[in-house]
Amino acid sequence: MEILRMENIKAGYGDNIILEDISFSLREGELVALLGLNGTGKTTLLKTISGLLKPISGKCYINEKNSFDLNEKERARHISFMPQRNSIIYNTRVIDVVLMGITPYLGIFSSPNKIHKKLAYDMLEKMGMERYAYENFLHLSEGQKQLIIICRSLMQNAEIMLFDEPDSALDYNNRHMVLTRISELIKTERRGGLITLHDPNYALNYCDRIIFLEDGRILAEFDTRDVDNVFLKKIFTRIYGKIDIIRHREKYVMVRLNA
Amino acid sequence: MEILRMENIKAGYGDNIILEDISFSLREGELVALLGLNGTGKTTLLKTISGLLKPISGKCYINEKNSFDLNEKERARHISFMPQRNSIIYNTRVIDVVLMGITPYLGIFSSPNKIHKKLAYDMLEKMGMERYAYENFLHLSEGQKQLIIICRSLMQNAEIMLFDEPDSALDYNNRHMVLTRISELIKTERRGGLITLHDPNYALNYCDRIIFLEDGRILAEFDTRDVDNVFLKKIFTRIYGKIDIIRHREKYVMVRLNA
Amino acid sequence: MKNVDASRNIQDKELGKYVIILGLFVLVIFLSIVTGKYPITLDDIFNIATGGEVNDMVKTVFYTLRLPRTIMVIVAGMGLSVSGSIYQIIFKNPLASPDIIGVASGANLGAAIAIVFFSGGTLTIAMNAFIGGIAAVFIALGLTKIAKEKGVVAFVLSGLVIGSIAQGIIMMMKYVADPEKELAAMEFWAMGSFASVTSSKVMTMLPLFFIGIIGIILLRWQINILSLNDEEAKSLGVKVESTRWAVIICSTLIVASIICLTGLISFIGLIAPHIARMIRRRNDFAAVILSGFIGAIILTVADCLVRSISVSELPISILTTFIGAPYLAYLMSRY
Amino acid sequence: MKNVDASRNIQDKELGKYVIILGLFVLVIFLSIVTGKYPITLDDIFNIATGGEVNDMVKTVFYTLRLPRTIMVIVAGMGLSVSGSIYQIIFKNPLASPDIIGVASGANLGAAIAIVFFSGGTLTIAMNAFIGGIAAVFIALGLTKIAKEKGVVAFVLSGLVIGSIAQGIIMMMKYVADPEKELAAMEFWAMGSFASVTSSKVMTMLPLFFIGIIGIILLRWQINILSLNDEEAKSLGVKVESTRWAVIICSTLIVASIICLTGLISFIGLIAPHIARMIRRRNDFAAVILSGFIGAIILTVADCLVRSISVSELPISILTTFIGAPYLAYLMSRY
Amino acid sequence: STNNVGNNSVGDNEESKNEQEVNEITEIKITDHLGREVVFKEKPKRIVSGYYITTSLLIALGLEDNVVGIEVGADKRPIYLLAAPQFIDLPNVGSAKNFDLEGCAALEPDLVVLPIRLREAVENLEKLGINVIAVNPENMDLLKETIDMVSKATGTEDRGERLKSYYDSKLAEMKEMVGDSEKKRVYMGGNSDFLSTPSKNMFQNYMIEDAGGFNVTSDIDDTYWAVISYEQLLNYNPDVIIIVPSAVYSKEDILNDEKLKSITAIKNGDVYTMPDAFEAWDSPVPSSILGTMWLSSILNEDKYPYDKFKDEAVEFYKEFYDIEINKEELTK
Ligand SMILES: Nc1ncnc2c1ncn2[C@@H]1O[C@H](COP(=O)(O)OP(=O)(O)OP(=O)(O)O)[C@@H](O)[C@H]1O
Ligand SMILES: Nc1ncnc2c1ncn2[C@@H]1O[C@H](COP(=O)(O)OP(=O)(O)OP(=O)(O)O)[C@@H](O)[C@H]1O
Ligand SMILES: [Mg+2]
Ligand SMILES: [Mg+2]
Repeated sequence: MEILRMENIKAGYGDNIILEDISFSLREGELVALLGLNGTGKTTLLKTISGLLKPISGKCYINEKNSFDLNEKERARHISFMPQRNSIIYNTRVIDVVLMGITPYLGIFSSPNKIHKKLAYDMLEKMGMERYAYENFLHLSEGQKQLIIICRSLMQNAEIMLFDEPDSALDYNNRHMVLTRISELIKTERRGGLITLHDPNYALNYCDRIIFLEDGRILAEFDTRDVDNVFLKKIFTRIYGKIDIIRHREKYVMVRLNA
Repeated sequence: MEILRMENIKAGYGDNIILEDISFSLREGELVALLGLNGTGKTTLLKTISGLLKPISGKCYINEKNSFDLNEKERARHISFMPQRNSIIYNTRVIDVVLMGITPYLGIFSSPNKIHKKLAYDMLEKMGMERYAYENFLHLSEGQKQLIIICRSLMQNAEIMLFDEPDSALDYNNRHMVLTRISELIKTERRGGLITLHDPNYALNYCDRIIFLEDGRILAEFDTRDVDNVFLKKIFTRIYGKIDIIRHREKYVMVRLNA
Repeated sequence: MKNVDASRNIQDKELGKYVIILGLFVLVIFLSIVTGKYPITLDDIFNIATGGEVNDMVKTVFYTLRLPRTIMVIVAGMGLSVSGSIYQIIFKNPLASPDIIGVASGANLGAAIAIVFFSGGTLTIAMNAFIGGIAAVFIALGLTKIAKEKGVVAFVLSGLVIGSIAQGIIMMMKYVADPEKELAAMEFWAMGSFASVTSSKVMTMLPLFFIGIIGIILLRWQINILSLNDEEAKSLGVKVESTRWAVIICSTLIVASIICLTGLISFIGLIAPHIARMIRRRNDFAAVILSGFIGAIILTVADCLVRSISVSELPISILTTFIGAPYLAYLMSRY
Repeated sequence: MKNVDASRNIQDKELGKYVIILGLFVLVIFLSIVTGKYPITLDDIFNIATGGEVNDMVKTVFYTLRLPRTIMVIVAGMGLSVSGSIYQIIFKNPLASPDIIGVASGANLGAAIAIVFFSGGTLTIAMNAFIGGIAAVFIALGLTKIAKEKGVVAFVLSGLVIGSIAQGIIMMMKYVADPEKELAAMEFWAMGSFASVTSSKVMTMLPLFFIGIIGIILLRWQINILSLNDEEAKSLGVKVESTRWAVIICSTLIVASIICLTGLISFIGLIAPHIARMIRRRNDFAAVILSGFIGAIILTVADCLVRSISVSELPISILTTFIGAPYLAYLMSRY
Repeated sequence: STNNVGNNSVGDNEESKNEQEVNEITEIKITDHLGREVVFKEKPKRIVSGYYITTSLLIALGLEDNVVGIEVGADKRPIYLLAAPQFIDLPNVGSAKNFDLEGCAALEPDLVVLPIRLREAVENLEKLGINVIAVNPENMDLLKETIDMVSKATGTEDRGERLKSYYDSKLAEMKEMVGDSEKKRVYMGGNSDFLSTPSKNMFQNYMIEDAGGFNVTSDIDDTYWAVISYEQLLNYNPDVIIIVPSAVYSKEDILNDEKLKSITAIKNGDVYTMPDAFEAWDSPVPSSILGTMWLSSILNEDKYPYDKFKDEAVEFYKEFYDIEINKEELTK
């Protein structure tokens, strides 16, 4: 079932139009990668979906309901958005940062309770960060901070999960761990996930579908399972230049051809 | 010739000791990759080298001179440091951000002149960002911002160049472009480079040497050219778990073995 | 092993701090109750507390003057400090004080109008000050609505605009005011004083204060989230604008209900939050509460001194400053 | 093609803005020279300018009152606005005003001491105010040295501590001052005025002002870099601490040299920088300069009105407020 | 005070002053309250007064037609309206806060009288070559000195002397009247707030003493209005409460204040407001003697009936201000 459908979205900042004619949809249990070069509008698209940026025109349906009619709180229950760059959080315990993810489920007058705290701790455990639970968030390394923000985003437990380069500061192991968790969660809990990444290999490995953005338009959209070497090579070459697609143990791997 | 030598560096924050017994050196014309998991202390090490963090003990020599005797300005001429996360810069033109890199060469009472501006513009051109020169830095995408900060760091034209994950927000093409530029520059201008990265493949591809950090100590240090498959596999497996090293057109490529 | 012990040690130390502060708080309340110009003995107070026999006059003085003043001082210290803390959080600005959005300037203007145009008694002045404070804040909020660039800076600038216009009108009124009576009245009001606090006034104002403070306590989690940047807070489901309004309105209610009775009490709302944050070293709601207690302690000590140093009442802000500022300097050199 | 045209259009528009501002600046200087209670005709001014024959009294009034006042108003508007801009940049705080590090409070204290203890003439007062301002800043800077947590917040807190202690002492002195002479003098001083500006005073103070302003101009690039966070600035080779000190000292020199003659002029140093930034829409040194011009224009217009609207002189801050605040509100709704 | 020769000669011809006075005096030297020596070569014809006390004094000295500029806020002084209505339309030269130098210079005055707090303006006017006298009439003695200075400079010593001797005789009368009888305890509530009160060093304190009362707050060492607490006031327990002219609160506010009801003055209804229809008698204006007399009548009505006071007040204004005042406005 479709849980998100974008129709002819046109968006930008002031007179500066970034996205044009964007239409696609997201199905339950599906993790979609949004690929594109720097500055093509990936972040802009995610912001538009999550309601942080009002589009100039176009529609966005969540479960067939117009998402722009929702207020912040309702929207936050349907959509979580992990930003590419989080704000500076002063002298706050790590667990409290994770707990912030529960906010959409709280009344305006209530605070997280014991159960929520347990949930947050469990989430930290899943990411292997439980020993930092009572530390100052400010004193973590950048990669650790990013893991915590991922935890916060997952705490939101929304139907539609948007991640803007969640792996940019993560090490090789954490990158795989996080993507594994995200793709598993999306599958088992029947969520819809949209994730921006820069390394196409991760997209090929963990995502069901890839959407390629170029200059603010959708260049291509394809399932990662029913593509062949030739198609991949063609499309990737267009964007990434001199590359080769090799096959290694059932998976495609993109490698660069040295000049 | 050695341009940087660290001897028995011990460093940390308050009582929290992060790095212990770090000794290594950097030669002219050499680009060294600093690899390690999240939170092992890569950023801490770079900050210590660049003088932003006073070590608890140990020595750091730049061209055989004790670097901790230098003041900020002298040090900034010898060492440039591109931070993992740059500060928010409000309403400033891109070219002015790049120009900031010339600061160590200015007297305290002078400002950049025409020549400096030309240099900055050329730098932007090299990175393919010249068309953003007069735009507001705040309005760039994260990846574009990172490119600009790299430009700023290169403007500093220091003997020792430190880069803390300079490619984290870059797309595949820019990543290769930037690493190519950096490694070329280091080679041709006889600088010394130390760069932290998360993807070992880039380290294998672009760096002359790799230093592996684990729990604040140097686990291994080796030249990328005289290693063999077996050694690489052993060391990488220790850190990254189930991986395989394959060879593709003269280069080693690390791939993950799916569970 | 070593780690666990260390963390327990730290916890003990942390707890110790709060016990000391609570102890101090109780102590200063007691001190405030026994300090004053009218002779009330400890025996009298004991008898009043236990329902024993006491001179009528003593009882009246105790209930209409001594106790209300003590309550008012504590309430003022808490309210101004809590509101200062809250503003420092939601405006992400260490210079934010309870007046940032114009409430004090508005109240001051209201009081001035009451003095000059209605030649008002204290009740008229209090009412006008209260209305003035609230009105200024609403105008400032209205201004943020028409601002192109929303976000925190719009609030800061609106507060600046409204505050300074109010100040301008006040200056104008001072200029045309009769120097002997109106000007002096305006200036006394602006200096702040607990000298004329009485039970009836405190009673009218306490409910408003409590509405505000309960609002703040209820909104504590939202306040927490507002310390993030706006986009992040929105994507976490916080209605940033309306919540910011709600917090500002609650805080305004607190501050207006206090200063309409006491006049301007500067400084405590700016400094107590910093002291609290340095002691607590964390940026959470407990630090806000802590700043309330610290504000109450400092203000009560200052007021006790005011009541005992000399026959006439020194302006309270002098003593608040002399207690608070050096303490803050001391903390700065430690943490 | 379209793009190039658009950008040229924008450039033209930008340039137009600055031409208008420069024009306004020249206009208000002229206005200020011809405005005043003493009848000096345009002919007189022309004659004075060209060395022609003029009545002696007219000449005296022109050279000892009219011209110095005009110069002082422009200098004050520029100096306070530039210094406010600089502080808003280096403290990364939109609420920073020229007084953030305590210079105005210190000057006020110095003036108060001169009035009460040395029963001083205007020169003594000016000297003491100047010394007081400088001393307060140095004490605040000293406090940042002993602070554990270096960085911007230490400066803000030190300014807060020193400023409020100075205020406390002033309140104390007001309290013991002789009401007719000393208290009144202290209060007038704190309200600020150009009414008593004369040529000799302006001449003594101008050199100090220029030292400060030239310092700021020379340090412009360093100031630019200080807007980054400390670590980044350091790794770009800026001696963050000593540069911050240098900037503060220059700025203090500017502000102290102004307010020691005029008394406190509030508000312009806070609002002109915001106006300039909104007009320029960029955060560079040109915006600092622009804010100087805007401050000078607003203050001069205000002063001309002061000198002509009412028969007696309104305090300058009133008009500054009424011109500046609505204009800021208007800009807020546009940009 | 001493008169010099040149002065005396004018004083003798006082009756015919309108015709003859001009340019007759030689040179007059005056030392003002700033210790400055001011020399008058000729009698000033155009006078500017920047202080309500001296403006009122100029009327009392019969110089109202020579005044060309006064302080701001003239419309708030009822005495101007009664005795010199032309003052309302005179150009004003600002206030003590903001003196208008150019405006003053433009009036081309021969004499400017300013309070000493305008020291700066005094210096600047001096530079412009304008004669200035700085005065500081903050108590009875200084008021008398002020009268001396201004009358000497303007050649009106005669009226000045009459004013001063009126003060002296009335003060002596009151002193005699009270004798050694027990003094009533007086609390005086200030303008802005009932709890603000004149302290030991203020003019009001001397008034209470001269009128034969005891100021309960005379133990406060402040120099200005002091603020006390309710508890303190209960502790003082005054016999009489006086409200200064045109306070922002009313007599009823005090009589109805629950917290004060145990005070003797309230119990007996001894709360009075000083009249404000003419001048603020609690400040050192030339007519402030009437304030002391009023207070004396309140405190010792048996010896000094209120009706007698009213008659004397009417006489005072008749003689010195040349006006007929309305007795009804002499309230208490
Ligand atoms: N606030 C803004 N105002 C104006 N233009 C903006 C703003 N933010 C982004 N842009 C412009 O929009 C374009 C797309 O930016 P966006 O951040 O969506 O790119 P992105 O695909 O996320 O890039 P990256 O991979 O670098 O994160 C860029 O050209 C950028 O200059
Ligand atoms: N300011 C600080 N105070 C205390 N501890 C800190 C501080 N900054 C970092 N740390 C701790 O130091 C350790 C190393 O941090 P560092 O930032 O050097 O890691 P890193 O190797 O750069 O990691 P990443 O790959 O995530 O950037 C982490 O465990 C972190 O918690
Ligand atoms: Mg992006
Ligand atoms: Mg790091």
